[in-house]
Amino acid sequence: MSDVLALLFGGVLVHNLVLVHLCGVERVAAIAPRPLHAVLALGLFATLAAALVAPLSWTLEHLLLQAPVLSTLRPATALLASAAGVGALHGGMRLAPAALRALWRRQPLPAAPDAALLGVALLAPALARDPAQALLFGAACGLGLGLVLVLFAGLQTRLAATQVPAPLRGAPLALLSLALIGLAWAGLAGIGDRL
Amino acid sequence: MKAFAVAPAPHIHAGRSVTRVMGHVLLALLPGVAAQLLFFGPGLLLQLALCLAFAAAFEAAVLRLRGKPLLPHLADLSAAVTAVLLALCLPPLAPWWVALAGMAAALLLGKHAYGGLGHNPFNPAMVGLAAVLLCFPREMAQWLSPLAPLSLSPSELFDAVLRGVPPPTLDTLSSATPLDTLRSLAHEGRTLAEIRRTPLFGNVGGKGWEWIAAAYALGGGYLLWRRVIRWQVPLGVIGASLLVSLPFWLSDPDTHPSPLLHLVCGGLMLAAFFVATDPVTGATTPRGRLLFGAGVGVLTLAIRRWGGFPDGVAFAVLLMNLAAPLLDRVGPPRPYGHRRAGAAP
Amino acid sequence: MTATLLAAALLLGLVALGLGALARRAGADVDLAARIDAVLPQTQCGQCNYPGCRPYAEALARGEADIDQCPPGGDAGAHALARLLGRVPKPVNPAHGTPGPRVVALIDETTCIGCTKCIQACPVDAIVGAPKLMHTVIAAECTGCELCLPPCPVDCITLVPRAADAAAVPTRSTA
Amino acid sequence: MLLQPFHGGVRLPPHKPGDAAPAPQSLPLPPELVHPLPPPGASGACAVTVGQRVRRGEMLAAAADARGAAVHAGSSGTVTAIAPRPVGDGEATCVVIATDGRDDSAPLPPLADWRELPRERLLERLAVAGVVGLGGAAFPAAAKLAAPGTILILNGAECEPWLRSDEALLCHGAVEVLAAAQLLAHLCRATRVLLALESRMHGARAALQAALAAPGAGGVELVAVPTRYPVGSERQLIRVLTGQEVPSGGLPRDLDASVHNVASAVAAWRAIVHGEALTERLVTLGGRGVRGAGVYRVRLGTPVAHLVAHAGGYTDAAARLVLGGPMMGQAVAHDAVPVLASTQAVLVLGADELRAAAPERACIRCGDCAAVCPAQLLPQTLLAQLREGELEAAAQQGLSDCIECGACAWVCPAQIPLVQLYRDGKSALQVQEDERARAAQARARHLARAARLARDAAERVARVAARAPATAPAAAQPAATAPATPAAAATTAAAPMDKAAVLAAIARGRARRQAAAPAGREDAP
Repeated sequence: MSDVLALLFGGVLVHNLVLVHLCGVERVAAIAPRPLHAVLALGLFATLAAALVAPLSWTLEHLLLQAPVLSTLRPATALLASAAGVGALHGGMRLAPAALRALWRRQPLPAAPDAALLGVALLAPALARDPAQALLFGAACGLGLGLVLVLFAGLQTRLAATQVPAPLRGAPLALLSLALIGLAWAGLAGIGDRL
Repeated sequence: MKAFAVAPAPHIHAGRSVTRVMGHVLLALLPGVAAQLLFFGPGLLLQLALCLAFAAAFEAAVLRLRGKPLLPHLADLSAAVTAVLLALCLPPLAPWWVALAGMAAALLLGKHAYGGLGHNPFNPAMVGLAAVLLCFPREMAQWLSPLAPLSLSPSELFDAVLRGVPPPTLDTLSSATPLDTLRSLAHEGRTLAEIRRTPLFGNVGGKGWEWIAAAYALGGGYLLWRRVIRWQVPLGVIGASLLVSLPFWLSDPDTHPSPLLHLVCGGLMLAAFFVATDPVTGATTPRGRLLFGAGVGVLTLAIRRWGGFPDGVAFAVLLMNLAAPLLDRVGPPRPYGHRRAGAAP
Repeated sequence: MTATLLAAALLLGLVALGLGALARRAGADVDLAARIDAVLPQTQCGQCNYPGCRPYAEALARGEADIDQCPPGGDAGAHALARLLGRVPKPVNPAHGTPGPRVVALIDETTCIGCTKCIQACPVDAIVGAPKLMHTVIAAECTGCELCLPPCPVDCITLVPRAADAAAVPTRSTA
Repeated sequence: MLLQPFHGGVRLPPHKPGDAAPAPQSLPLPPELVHPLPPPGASGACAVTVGQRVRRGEMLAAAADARGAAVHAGSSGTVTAIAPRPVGDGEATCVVIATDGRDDSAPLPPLADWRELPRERLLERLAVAGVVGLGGAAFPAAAKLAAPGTILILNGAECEPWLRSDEALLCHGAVEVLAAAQLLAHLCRATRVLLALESRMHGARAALQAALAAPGAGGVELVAVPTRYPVGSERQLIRVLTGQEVPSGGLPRDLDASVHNVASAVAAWRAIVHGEALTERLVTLGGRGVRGAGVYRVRLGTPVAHLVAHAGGYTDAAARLVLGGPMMGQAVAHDAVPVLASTQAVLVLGADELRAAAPERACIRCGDCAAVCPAQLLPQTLLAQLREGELEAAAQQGLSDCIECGACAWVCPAQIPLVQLYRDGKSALQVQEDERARAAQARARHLARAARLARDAAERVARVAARAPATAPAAAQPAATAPATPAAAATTAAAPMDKAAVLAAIARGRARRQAAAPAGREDAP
């Protein structure tokens, strides 16, 4: 039980993709003024994608890259795993019921794997001991990304009415806000491993 | 025919201005400052002076940079409130660059980057405190044991703060905050009773801290009476931290501190009445404020129990500031004549 | 091993439930098209490269059209579409035309030859007239879509800004 | 009587010395009266011409319909002009009367037996006499009384500072108020009559209780509502007295209740029992900027300058002239504007009484405005939404329920002109709703046209299909297969035309034309 919690807290808090490992920062910064239900959908789709990528990259890692010389191929397998994961999601969505397919068409994940999924593909083999743990860790990482997306979109609704100084408008302010969120997130740093 | 100037209704006003609101907050902080001066010595005066000076300097610089008139904005005392709050959280003998870094982070990054008062989503004082906690962990841990620093001579004091040279007798004076000792000794497996007998702890909580907490509560009461702050946030913070720590304490009084000890130690009382009640960065609906306070209380206890820092108030407030816009969507009040809240009639 | 699998399954189940709820809330394409059509200005002008507002709404619901193709709706309209479809708002694309003040068609009655070409072209039957007889535009009904200008052989139709009093909203239609 | 609290509200400094309001003072007739005519749509044509001599109470413009209100001359004199004159902060076409000082009037026949007369007859008299609400909205009384309601509430709760017009009426005209209550109760078929007055109006309460003790004046319940602005607002008063809330966008009649200002009730009573048209009203004059503050009985159309001059003139502290109360009143640029039926007070506020001219600051989301908002809205959220142009979200939050009472702007520490913002927001919302209605109309016409075109096409096809079998009975071979589309049916049904027959027909036509041509007369083309 404790390792389930450790993995969950690890994925969402301690190893938060965006705030700790700075993967997918560009996706969060560009979330911009979108209604919250759309951001929630995007976050949940990201969770599904991460949950597909993590076990895939874990198995690839532990099957192919045992020999030290092959470990240099790790970026390749990570890329392969995340591309396969996103591809599987795109394919899977075609078979999904009509309403879900409509929602997917409106909030699609980019076909090419972005930094966040690459991050999951690299983190999962390192932290998980078996494919099931990788699956759980992947889902937790996705949820962490979704949580930051939703919180950041909520923050954006409040920032929309502000008179930000001209040089800081847009991306600089988004990155500064992410830095301050990272600052706040640092307080939760130790939570995972003391369980 | 006599001509008059024209202005929109209403033509009279209650007379309360932002400056007066901030003035009440500063007034309410006085008992806390006095108590902390009494127990931890004049070092706080230096920190206050430094923080206020840096605050004025940064505000003036930014206002001139943005071409805004100096006086009305400087006069709204919001920077002064941020300065005092940060100074209260700094160790009395912290060197001057800690105050500088804290105020820079607070005012430049936390407030003026978003456009000044009213536009900042994060509480400036807590941005400063969190930044300083992360950048200067050693200096921030150098708290003094209560009543000791009265023996410090003024020259040693100035050396410590202005030149960063710790006084020779520092090791006898300094000790971690009660929370620090609690955490370190608890990890060594010592039971709570033994910890409580160390000289650091008074009859309820940390020796000096219980008076300081009472002073903050007194100031908070004044703010509630003057209706500067609303009751939802303090009730949320105090109520949630009591409710969350009670079961743990009842189940295992040896390892978990009592709820009262949690309340008294660290910055929980300061946060409950002065930091979490900052209207600009908090939630704005009554139900949202209650959830905001509860969130701050729970997160503070979580960080104290499992987190990496002795007192997580700064991080708890920042995290709840981040969630505040969503909390406002949870429970908008039901307008007059509507059946359900937030729904079209 | 099994505990983690169970937890993962539970987590992914919750995610699927969440997505299902969001999908139901977002609605299938058909009623989304209706909700989009309700926001469009109904000028039926075709400036969005679709033969009317409803076709544009259906294209938007299918995700084939973009939200900045409707000049009569103006930037506010584009924002409303963005909010409805959960996309990033952007101003109207000038390629489709620039949003301007509301205009109404006006027939110069000295040159009108009664050819009824404009009557057939008007998407909302806002032009009254008969073959070889005088034609005139009902100002309150005209949406300013400019579709009657090209077919007119004698170019006697001009666009004038909609006068404030002409803006009296016609009685609620029974349809 | 159990009173329910209403949310929010503020305790304003009353500026009302003493327990009872001063007795209304009368005013010498002004040399010139200015009567603005309602906008063209809302009233009949102007019934007088320039140079015509009119008497007090004579009709200047008829009521637009049975539920409107006519306009009457304030005193006897000759009409000198019918032209645009400044009214309030704008301009309107006005009938200007130079008074002759005789003040002879043209009363309508009094209806003493109003209990037996049909309701319609009484409502029609109210419209002819031009009786409108004197509580500030000036809504025609005939329209308001048209809907019966079992609970009749007479609103004497004058809650804005300085205003004592209604209080003076209650203190010094209690008998008339109670008589008017009987009349309105009959008109509204009300079973319960409540007369609400503020808990601080001790003088008025005593006068009313004394009048109630008199025989034949029973049936009216005096209710002292809490002295808290805006308790006098219709929606808040109903909440306090009945605990119910007027549905959003609805009217008190939805709760089977009706609310009438005490002064309007008396005006209605005078119009029916004494046949007097509405030509005067009580106006409070207040503020440190004027001498002789008090309550005056002022003829409608009297210029404000005349009222102030005869009260004692301006003091040097005069900073702002407000028609109406300090919270909802309208600041005007000069005093050459007439007193209207909606002018409850004329306030000349001194600089120290006014809100400080501090610059507007950013909203710090302190929530004081939400705490005092009687409509239970979130003014700070509405402010942010309106500034971002999110009209839809603001309407969803209840922008249209804002009663513009000004309590939020009164407490706002950042001095933000909130009421102004909400008023602009509401008008923008109205424009958006008009556009949406127009769009719905255009969609309906578009769909109707599309349906018509489809129907025409189908009919044309059916017509051709019907005619085709008649022209080829000889070639009646059965239609082989079901035609794919109606158009195809027409061609296969008819027998194939052979080319020779066609050429022969053309030749015959040409020959006939040559035979006619030499006659030298060209037929019509």
